[in-house]
Amino acid sequence: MSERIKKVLSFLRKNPSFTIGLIIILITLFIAIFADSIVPFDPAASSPKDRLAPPFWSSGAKPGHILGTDYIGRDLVSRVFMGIRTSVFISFLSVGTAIIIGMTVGLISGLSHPGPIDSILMRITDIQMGFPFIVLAIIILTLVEPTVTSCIVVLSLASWPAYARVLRSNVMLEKEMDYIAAAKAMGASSTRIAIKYLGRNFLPSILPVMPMDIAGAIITESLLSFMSIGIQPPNISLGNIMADGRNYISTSWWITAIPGVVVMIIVLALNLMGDTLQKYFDPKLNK
Amino acid sequence: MLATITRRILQGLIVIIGITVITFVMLRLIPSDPSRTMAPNATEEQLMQLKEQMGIGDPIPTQFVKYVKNLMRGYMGYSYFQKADVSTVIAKALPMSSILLLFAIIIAVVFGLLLGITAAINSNTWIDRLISGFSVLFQSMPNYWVGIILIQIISVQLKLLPSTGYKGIRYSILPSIVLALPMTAVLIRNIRASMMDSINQNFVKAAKARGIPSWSSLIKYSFRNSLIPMLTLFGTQLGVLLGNCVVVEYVFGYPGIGMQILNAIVRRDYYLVQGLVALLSSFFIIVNMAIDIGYIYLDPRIRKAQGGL
Amino acid sequence: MSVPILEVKDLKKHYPIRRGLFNKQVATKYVVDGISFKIENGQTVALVGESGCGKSVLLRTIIGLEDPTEGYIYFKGQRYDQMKKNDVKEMRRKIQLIFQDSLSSLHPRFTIKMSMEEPLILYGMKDAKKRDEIIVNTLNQVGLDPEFRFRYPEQLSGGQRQRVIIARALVERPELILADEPISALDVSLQAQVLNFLMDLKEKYSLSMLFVAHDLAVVRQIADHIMIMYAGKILESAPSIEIYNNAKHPYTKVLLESAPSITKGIRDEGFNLNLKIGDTPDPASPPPGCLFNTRCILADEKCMTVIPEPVEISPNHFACCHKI
Amino acid sequence: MKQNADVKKQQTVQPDVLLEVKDLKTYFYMPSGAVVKAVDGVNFTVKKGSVLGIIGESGSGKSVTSRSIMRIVDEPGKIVGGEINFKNRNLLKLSEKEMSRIRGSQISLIFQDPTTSFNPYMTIGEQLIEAYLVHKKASKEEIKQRCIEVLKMVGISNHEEIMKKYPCEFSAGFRQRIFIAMSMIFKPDLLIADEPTTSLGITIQAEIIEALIDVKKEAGNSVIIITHDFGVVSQFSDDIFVMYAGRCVESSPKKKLLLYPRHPYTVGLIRSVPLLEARKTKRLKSIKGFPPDMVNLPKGCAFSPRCEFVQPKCLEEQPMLREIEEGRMVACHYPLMDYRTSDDTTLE
Repeated sequence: MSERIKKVLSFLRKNPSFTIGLIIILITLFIAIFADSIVPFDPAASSPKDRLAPPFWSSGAKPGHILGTDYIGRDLVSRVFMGIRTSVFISFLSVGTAIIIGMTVGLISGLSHPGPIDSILMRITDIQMGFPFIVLAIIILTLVEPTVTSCIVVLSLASWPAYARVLRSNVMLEKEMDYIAAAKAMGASSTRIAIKYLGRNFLPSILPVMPMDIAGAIITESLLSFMSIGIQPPNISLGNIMADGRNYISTSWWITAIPGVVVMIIVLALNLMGDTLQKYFDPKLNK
Repeated sequence: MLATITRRILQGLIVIIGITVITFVMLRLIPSDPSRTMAPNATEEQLMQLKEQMGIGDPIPTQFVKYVKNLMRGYMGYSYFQKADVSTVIAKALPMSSILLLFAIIIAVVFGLLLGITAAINSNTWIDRLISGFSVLFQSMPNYWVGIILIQIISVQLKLLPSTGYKGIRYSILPSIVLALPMTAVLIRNIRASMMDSINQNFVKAAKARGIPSWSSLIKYSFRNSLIPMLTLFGTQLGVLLGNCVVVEYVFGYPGIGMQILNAIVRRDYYLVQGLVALLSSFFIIVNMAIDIGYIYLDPRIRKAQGGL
Repeated sequence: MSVPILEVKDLKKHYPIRRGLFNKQVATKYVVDGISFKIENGQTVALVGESGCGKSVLLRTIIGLEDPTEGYIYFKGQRYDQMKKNDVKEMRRKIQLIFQDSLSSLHPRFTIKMSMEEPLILYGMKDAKKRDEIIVNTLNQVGLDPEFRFRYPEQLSGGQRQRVIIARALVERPELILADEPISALDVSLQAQVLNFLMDLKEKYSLSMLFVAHDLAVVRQIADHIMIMYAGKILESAPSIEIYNNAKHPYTKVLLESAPSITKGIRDEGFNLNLKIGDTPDPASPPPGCLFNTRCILADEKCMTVIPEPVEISPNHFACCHKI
Repeated sequence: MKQNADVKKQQTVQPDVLLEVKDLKTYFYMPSGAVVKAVDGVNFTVKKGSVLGIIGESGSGKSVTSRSIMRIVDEPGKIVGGEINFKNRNLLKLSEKEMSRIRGSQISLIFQDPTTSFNPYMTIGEQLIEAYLVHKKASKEEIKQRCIEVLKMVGISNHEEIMKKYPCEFSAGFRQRIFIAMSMIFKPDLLIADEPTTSLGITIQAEIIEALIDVKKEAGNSVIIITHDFGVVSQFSDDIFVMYAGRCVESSPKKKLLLYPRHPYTVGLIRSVPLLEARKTKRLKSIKGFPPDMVNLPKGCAFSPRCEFVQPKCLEEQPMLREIEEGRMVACHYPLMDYRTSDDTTLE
């Protein structure tokens, strides 16, 4: 095992951008998991007297409220932490569902490539990609109660076609390789080939796409709640914090700015990780 | 070769029809009833009469058949809340959105190419790291948040550009910049990657070995070779752009197609939503179809494989 | 005369070329066009042909990866398509296929042990310890350190991977090995190593082998019988000594003449190729008459129209040419 | 460096020497930090009008040598030492502009894979014209004339039809023929062919080598042919230069090397090459062990782990290239002075 750890450490040392991204993501995960226990104030408790307090670095800051308070005096730090929890929770789950749907569609259509099943599945993927996502999201979220689960379903609808396409092309490519022919010649059944042989190559083809996808999901989730069609209060999302702060923007700009910066940092970290993974797994580059 | 083109067109049509049918059915499944929102305090049988008039009383399949018949005659249905034909509503909103999209595409393609190629030419220098750094940064910024911040800084405090509504070209500058930002970032990084990749192609090395000075062989040879990956990327990014267009119009209160769609869905204005969705999705699919067909003329190898040479 | 271990009778494999909107078939690719031969027990038959002559497709059809369009394959006298299910399974154990490119015939994410264990598991050996034992001593036999079995293919060199593939083929005690250019991807010094090693195994386990190559010199040491393949057909087939000393078909002579060799280098002889500049025919539109007429300088009117019948020159030495 | 002294001593600049490479070093600085000494001190000369065959297995540095001469070494490789005197000018001292004027006009390079060495988006005619215009402005008619001449030189007569077509419409062998024509437009003094026939079939390979011979006869240029196929080298070159692990192990006139090889590696190579003629022994005598790992080469002689005649000294000290007979150089402490190829094969 130590040999593998050494390998990982050397990888981290050689790719500083990946490491920075990883650290930020680990902090985010920590906040997301322990949000309710590390929150300084009760995110829903309003105290009108501390209303619209600026963050600690400017005058008139209320003690304890490091990043200030919103228009009914709720502490911003605690609301942002809870917002991170929702965003992380929703984006990871939605990308997870997207991978599962994408994998099944990609595998089936890749294996049955020249056949009709493949073209039907591909047309379905095209339809999904052709649909302007925001419109689809709004229609569905008005069709069904905008709960956390419905958000996850909507977000996974946005990203499964990308996975289906990536996996389909990998499966089509790999199907022609000699080691698959050798397995067939040995009498391996097609299910065994699909699961044991093709299955092992899914991770390296998904891993480079995942970070970018989670980043996309976080942006879209906060967007939906910003347009008040996604997560509804009392659930807290970075999007609806920003939406609340919007009409006080000229006086207390930080209510909108800070959640945006938080989303940006998380997404930036994910993009950095994604870039490095793409270079690492791209066969052409490290031949 | 003709066969490949026709097959690709057929595929495109199937997808457009698919989207229209799905929107048609999904809209009708939305629980609340548009006639109630039209006339909130009408009695029951007044509502029935209104429904009949709006043509949403009978079962979904018959509505769909009627809709298709109208479509054949070029009539896209009536928008109840705008009190106008769907086509007129679209005709009013389309020019504004197209200006926004056109500006955004021009900005994204120009800066994408410019910065992408410069980053590729002097790769692994500080210029490259600067450009790549900024492009990752822009790509990570949520565009609606950038919109609000720019409105606050540029139009409210510095009063340089108007921020809401539309009373002239100046109104679409800020929204198109915000719309162009993420796409520019993606174009920069991908153009840089495909240029770097095509520089290592064998035929570019062979050109250099024939004495062609490196900068000219780089641009002339590599560019043509990275044209196809760029077009594919543009095709997929177009879908993202259309989606962001709706968002930017919401943030800026910009009266284009996006704004219309948002209000139409909330108000259950069936035929308007139907028309707008068909417009957006067919635009995206037709552009992608044109790009796929374009490959045949761009790359002689594909043309030969299709038996066209 | 014992029953030949493998017999192929008039085997054809054609691929349809589809064009047009509904993929109508507009032409056919005659990749393998009527090939018959026998392999006796313990005999090594070499199949020599340039790239694109259809030799790999022939091999894949014999092993059952592709179904023949026409013709039959007999394994130990039993027709392949008339075999019952477990006979086919039994046959699969007895015939093993070795590919040319060692990197693409081992799953990149399987360790060597997992790759070698596959045939054992598929043929029902449940006991893991016994499987490991077989793998260890097979690796020893091929001169590789058994520790290698925990490594991944890319951690081995070309020569080592080639030995692993051969070891995987031996794990099941096969009787017939189909080798598709097993040494062409290797460096010269390794080619000799693997060739010698194959010859030792042939004697030790009295294996019969179908050895596919593109170079007549390579098969000189190992082949008992040689067949020359060109554009889907066998142009000449003879015991190996006959091919080198008494080749009759113009294409075989060209192959012998065009193989660059040290002997000619010493005598400062160039290539005296009597070949018209041209390419191997496109299998989708083979030329009428003899397939080689597009490049053969002896080709006359008859060669352009009449397909030459095999002419017997000496016991089981045939050549298809009008000019013999 | 001891090796340099030897070489300089008897190598005054004779008039007929076209290219003299002295102690060339090209290292690859890998991202992982390892340094691969792809070419580590290579010396050879090419006389005017003669053919030098460089033979070596994959990873021996033969292709990197050709790329270093043309100064188009791929990333992350760099030329770190030595001189390349071409017509008494050190190419390493030239500016990039001057070098690009020499590439294609005085030295041409033929690549291994013809299917990727052409620009797929331009027709053959456009690429030939561009190859001409790079070095010399001329009228369309004059360029067309020269293109027809070079195409005829490699045996292509239907130039009209070819100039209009795209590279993808021709077979690999035919494309290599056109590539040779393209590199002969300015009658270069030196034509470097880096494994020109490896990706082609046996008969097509023979045709291409014949085309190279015809071109050399007509234009009188010198050729460096780089290959791993001993047959190609022995049938086409005047002098042979054997490389192993980035260094020269033996260089000598062709006949002497084939009949009386001196370095154990050359001996092993000749013995393991399959011959059409019958052999005295049933088995080929192969070289044991596996090719060298270029990142951590053994101390002393790189071939020692695989050498049958290895002695303690070989493990300690790296043998230097020295002259053992007139025009014959060997880098071995104990060269096999009395070995004859006919001991193992039927070659006399």
